[in-house]
Amino acid sequence: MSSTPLDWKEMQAEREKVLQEWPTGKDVHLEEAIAYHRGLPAEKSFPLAMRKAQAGKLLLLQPRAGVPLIDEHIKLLKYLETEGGADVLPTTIDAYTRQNRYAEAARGIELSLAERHALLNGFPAVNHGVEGCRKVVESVGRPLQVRHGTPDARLLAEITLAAGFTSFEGGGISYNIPYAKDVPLEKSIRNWQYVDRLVGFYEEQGVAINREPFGPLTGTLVPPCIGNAIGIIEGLLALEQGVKSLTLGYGQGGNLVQDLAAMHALRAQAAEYFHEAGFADFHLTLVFHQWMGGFPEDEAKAFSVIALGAAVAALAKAEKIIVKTPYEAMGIPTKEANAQGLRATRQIVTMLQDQAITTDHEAMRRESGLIRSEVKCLLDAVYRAGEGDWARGVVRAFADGLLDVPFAPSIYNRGKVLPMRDNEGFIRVFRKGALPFSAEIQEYHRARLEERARAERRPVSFQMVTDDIYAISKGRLIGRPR
Amino acid sequence: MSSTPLDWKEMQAEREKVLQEWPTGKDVHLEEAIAYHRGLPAEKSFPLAMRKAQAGKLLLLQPRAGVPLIDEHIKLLKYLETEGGADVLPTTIDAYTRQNRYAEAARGIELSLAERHALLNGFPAVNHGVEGCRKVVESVGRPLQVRHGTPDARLLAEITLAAGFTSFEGGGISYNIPYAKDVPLEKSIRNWQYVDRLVGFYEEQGVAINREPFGPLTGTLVPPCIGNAIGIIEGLLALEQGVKSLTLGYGQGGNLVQDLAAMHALRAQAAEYFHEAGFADFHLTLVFHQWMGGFPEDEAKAFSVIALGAAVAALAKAEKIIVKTPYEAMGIPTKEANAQGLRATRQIVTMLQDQAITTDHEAMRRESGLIRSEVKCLLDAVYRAGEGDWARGVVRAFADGLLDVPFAPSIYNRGKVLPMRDNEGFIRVFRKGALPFSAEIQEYHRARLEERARAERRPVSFQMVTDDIYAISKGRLIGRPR
Amino acid sequence: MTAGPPYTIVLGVIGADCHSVGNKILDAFFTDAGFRVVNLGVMVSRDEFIDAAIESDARAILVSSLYGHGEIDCAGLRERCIERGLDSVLLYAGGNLVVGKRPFAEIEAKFKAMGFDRVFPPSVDLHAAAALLRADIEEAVHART
Amino acid sequence: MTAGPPYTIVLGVIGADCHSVGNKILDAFFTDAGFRVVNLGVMVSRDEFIDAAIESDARAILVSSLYGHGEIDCAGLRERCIERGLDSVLLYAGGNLVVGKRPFAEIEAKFKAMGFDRVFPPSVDLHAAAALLRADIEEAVHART
Ligand code: B12
Ligand code: B12
Repeated sequence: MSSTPLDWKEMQAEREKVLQEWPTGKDVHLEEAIAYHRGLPAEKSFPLAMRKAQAGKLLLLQPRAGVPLIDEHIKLLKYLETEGGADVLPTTIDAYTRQNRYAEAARGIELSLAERHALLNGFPAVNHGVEGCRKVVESVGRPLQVRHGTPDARLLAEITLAAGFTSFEGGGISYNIPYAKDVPLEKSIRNWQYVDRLVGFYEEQGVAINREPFGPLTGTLVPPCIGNAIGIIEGLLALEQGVKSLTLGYGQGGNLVQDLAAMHALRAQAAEYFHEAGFADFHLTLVFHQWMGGFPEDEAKAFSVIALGAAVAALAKAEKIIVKTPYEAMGIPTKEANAQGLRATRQIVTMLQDQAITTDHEAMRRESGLIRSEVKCLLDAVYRAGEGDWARGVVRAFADGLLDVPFAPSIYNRGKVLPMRDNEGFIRVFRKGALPFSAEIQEYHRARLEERARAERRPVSFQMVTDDIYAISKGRLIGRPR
Repeated sequence: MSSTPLDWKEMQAEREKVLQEWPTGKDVHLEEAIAYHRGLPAEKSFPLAMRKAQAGKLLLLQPRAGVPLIDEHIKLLKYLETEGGADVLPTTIDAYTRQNRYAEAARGIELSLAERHALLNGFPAVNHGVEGCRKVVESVGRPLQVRHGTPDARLLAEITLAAGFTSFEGGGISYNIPYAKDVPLEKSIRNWQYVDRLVGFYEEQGVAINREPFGPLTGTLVPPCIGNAIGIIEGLLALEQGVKSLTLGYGQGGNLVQDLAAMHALRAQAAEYFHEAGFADFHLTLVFHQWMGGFPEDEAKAFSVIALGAAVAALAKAEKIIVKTPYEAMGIPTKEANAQGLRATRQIVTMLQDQAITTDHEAMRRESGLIRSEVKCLLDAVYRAGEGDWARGVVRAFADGLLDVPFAPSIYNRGKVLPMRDNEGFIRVFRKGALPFSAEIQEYHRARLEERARAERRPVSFQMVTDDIYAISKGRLIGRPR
Repeated sequence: MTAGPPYTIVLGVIGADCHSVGNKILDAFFTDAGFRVVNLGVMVSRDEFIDAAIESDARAILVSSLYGHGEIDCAGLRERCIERGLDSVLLYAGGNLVVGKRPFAEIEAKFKAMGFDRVFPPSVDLHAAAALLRADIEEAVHART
Repeated sequence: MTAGPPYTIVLGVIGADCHSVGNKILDAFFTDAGFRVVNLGVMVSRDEFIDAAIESDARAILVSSLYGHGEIDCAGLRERCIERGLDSVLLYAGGNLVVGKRPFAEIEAKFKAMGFDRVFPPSVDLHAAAALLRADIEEAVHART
């Protein structure tokens, strides 16, 4: 595995094998798929929607949603379109499919049919096959994206793209490290190069497909630099395989200044790296995720977490926002709860859409400068580790802890980094593990955390990390002692 | 009537008459009342709570709440204290009592008993008398404030203050112009001087009572300068009568920069005017009202309006926030809906409490400077009209339209001012009536509105005002054509 | 807007209710819609409504109540109209007519039982209301002739 | 924290579930609370739980499921334990155990019927859970002797 464009012809043998992994694979015929896409109306194109959002300074609202049975799934999406006012639609894939456990997904479909309630946490697109997925594509009036968390999403991509989906979430790092336990990065990166190359093929045929690396990672106190660095790398790997429409993601951290600064830094720095790497023909947009960590159980409080996220996304001028629901802490939302999340978000977004808050001031400049320096430290180290090859660099960087995602389940992640909020709620790094931060950056984080420790009259400690993890679900931002 | 301290002795004859307006008046005995207050625990003191809020940089949460029957009212307040987490409590008075129509209030109590549901929109404190009100004071663990809208609140103040309430909302302008149809300002100002003097008497006896002019006025697109100017005048009139603990209010306008700038301007400018007028011994705090205009019917959207208000209050570092509920557009909330509003607000406030967003930048400085110049134009004119007497100045200023509250019901209000949002949602003045703005200020407003007109490709017109009035309830801030 | 003769209607907010914003909008709206609007503003008593209707020979009285006391304030309005000889005037009510959030069907039934011809929630589309009003007035006019 | 012998417990997130944050916290918490924790991390199969329990002579298996497939993943765990000779091990389950928001009482009944000794919602107070666990283990130990 290395950071080079896959040869489309050479990939055909592999494609054949992939398409045999489950019986539905045999229905994928690329030429027919391309023709099918060409016949789809423009309002179902995700890349076009993202372009229009950017041009019109709109913030598109997207829910998460997926249920096991096709008809129910269509009903759900239509409801979110009409009652929720979603601008673009998802199809969230169940967790068995994400692990390529299609037999278990099949059992989940059967049980859900038998028990008359959903027993899978998403839509098993592979099991439903091209035909089933097309029913969905044809029933809704908005662009559709596959949202999942699949280290090996080759078959899923083949089927859903052939079915007319026009956006595909994920990446070799972001859909492995937070989502898997023992998938080597070499494998997941290689498998995502396949996905990106497949998207590149569609692009070559004039069919635009949007790709979206998963920015929030574990969603839990991830320091912005880690998410941004990984997003930039996944962007580079995608562009290399011919991806043109790219949406990088950021998960709300909770501190307004940090969130705005991080979005700002991500947009600028990603474009810089992409241009520097020689890419010119791409369209970059940003997606903001409402708080991805533990939510409050109380729905009134959950609404406020949703609203605050919506406000930041609007002020950060993101192109898209992924919306949570008042049921977040409890379980997969009903369609009603899901639409409530959308409507609450819409209210904020529309109230703020004509407003600007200046980001041209000291605190903002300092934070966004800091994030960019941190990202540079990380990316320099990855580049060096890979001797100029990003893919190889990533594998070595994770092995050495130069990249390290807090709280991730993967054994290929060192797991030595512990984040912590400072006295104003900025996410800082408490234990840096082997992250290659400069002395100056380290010192800055240390000082900020000491400031909090003094304010709370307790030493900087692991207990603070735990407290911070629970804080938002307990109605606070910083996990201070009571 | 003039702007001079009322002589306490001379006031006694008037007090006697006031206390005879309804049978419950006879139970007011000031000495006993003072002794009763002295026996109340410190945690029931509103002025103390406001002091602590300011010292500890806390934002106190206060709901609105009042039902006709004492036991139900107590149940409601306790619920808001425990399940809602309210920091300070209200007793919202019904609309008959506000108009001194105690016989109708009595009928409302009877009917509510008979029909087993509330038929009054608040707590008829005069009818319940000192004893009834003390039941409330003794049943809750937080400071209590009377919230109403009464042009002649003399008897209400006598009874509730004697009963142990420690804060009293209102003022001679703010509880007349938006709340009454044909009460002359001379009368309401004089009657509120009585209330303030009564509070001053309590203060002389060492019993601190908080006073809170009603900042939001009609709650509907009121330009900040109008609310701020009236708040400052009511503050001056209150201080003159011996009030010491003063909380000025501001109602959310919807544009973040304008709201922050207005709060900032109000705090600084009020203190300046008070000091200039020779007052030194007062404690000034600010209360922020979540959006006071028409709310969206949809509860999810209402939650977002609530959350945005909470965010502004937290960032503006107000000492208190008056909380709305998800039922706002529909009717008086249930206790559950009321507590939801509080919990939603708490979540935002706590998430933001340690955060600061800088107000030291161009847009903020410009807007807060503008508001201060506008306020100065208005106050200069009032002062001149009264030949140095604020009370007389107010009466003449309203008669001449130098002060003019948009959409107010009073015939003593000219009603010539029409506000309108500019292209970023700042509330500007479309028709200024006789407001004594400088040419420069007028020109600024005009230019901002022209900018919007160009963006919307329609002329500045009354239709825009109507559209703006409906906008937030329809999920937007600015009433743009679709 | 809707064409047709400029029927006279009386408009006001009943009782001790001070909510004036909606009233100002209704005034402007029904005027634009071709009615002759006698607007009594806020805090209007039952008899003031009736006086104005008699005086202006109005076809309809549009009562607003926002503040929750509508149930008390509106009771007996129809009887009083009849008592004072106004037996064919249309009575419309709209706003937040009762205290609290109650199902609109219940509120509508209650106010219809009190003698109101039509009852509207705050979210009513005013164009629809104006069309109904014109139709109702015309039906009443035909019935009379 | 709670004093007492360091009973061994097996901890893990069942099925294809990747939610690792709670698992790390539970590990730290029960360790601090005086248990010997064998943490299998995320994505643990039924047999891996049982293998670990046999190998470590554990008194209890603490199964987490957050992602919604708990109902499918946990079915048969008790039977499999018995099959493999682990007939007195305590089975605890906690997390977002089913798909969607369903009344906790219903979820608890369902999991108890599957043979779990105790069932916890995500909002459980961990101190209370640890105290219960210690008491349950001690009761089981006494019953055996
Ligand atoms: C962060 C998060 C993620 C991160 C996880 C990162 C990681 N690797 O850990 C990411 C983004 C990757 C993710 C992915 C998914 N997630 Co997720 N996720 C969450 C979220 C927001 C927080 C979870 C968390 O970390 N909480 C903080 C920790 C401290 O709390 P905890 O996990 O609840 O654990 C505590 C308690 O449950 C309890 N407990 C747990 N087990 C046990 C056992 C015992 C014996 C005891 C006593 C106590 C106990 O103690 C723990 C410590 O306090 C929750 C919703 C929420 N809670 O707000 C959804 C949630 C759990 N996720 C959900 C889903 C469905 C998924 C996905 C399938 C995607 C999707 N369809 O949306 C994938 C899963 C893929 C997979 N293979 O598992 C659903 C589950 C739905 C349901 N049960 O009906 C939830 C509830 C969100 C929702 N409402 O839809 N998720
Ligand atoms: C602004 C406002 C105020 C301002 C009013 C300023 C003023 N002078 O106008 C202030 C702050 C002073 C105020 C005071 C009070 N208010 Co107020 N107020 C509101 C609020 C937020 C908006 C009202 C508004 O202007 N809407 C915009 C206009 C355009 O809409 P509208 O008034 O609904 O009118 C439209 C429709 O109803 C309809 N309509 C009305 N009548 C009719 C008639 C017909 C025939 C038709 C076809 C249509 C129609 O058309 C109108 C135009 O579109 C509402 C809640 C809400 N809606 O969000 C509460 C609300 C109306 N107020 C309420 C209350 C209780 C009060 C107070 C008693 C204080 C208190 N206890 O909280 C006092 C009233 C004192 C008194 N004497 O009346 C309650 C009423 C509760 C209930 N019915 O159960 C409400 C619903 C808030 C709540 N949920 O508690 N209020």
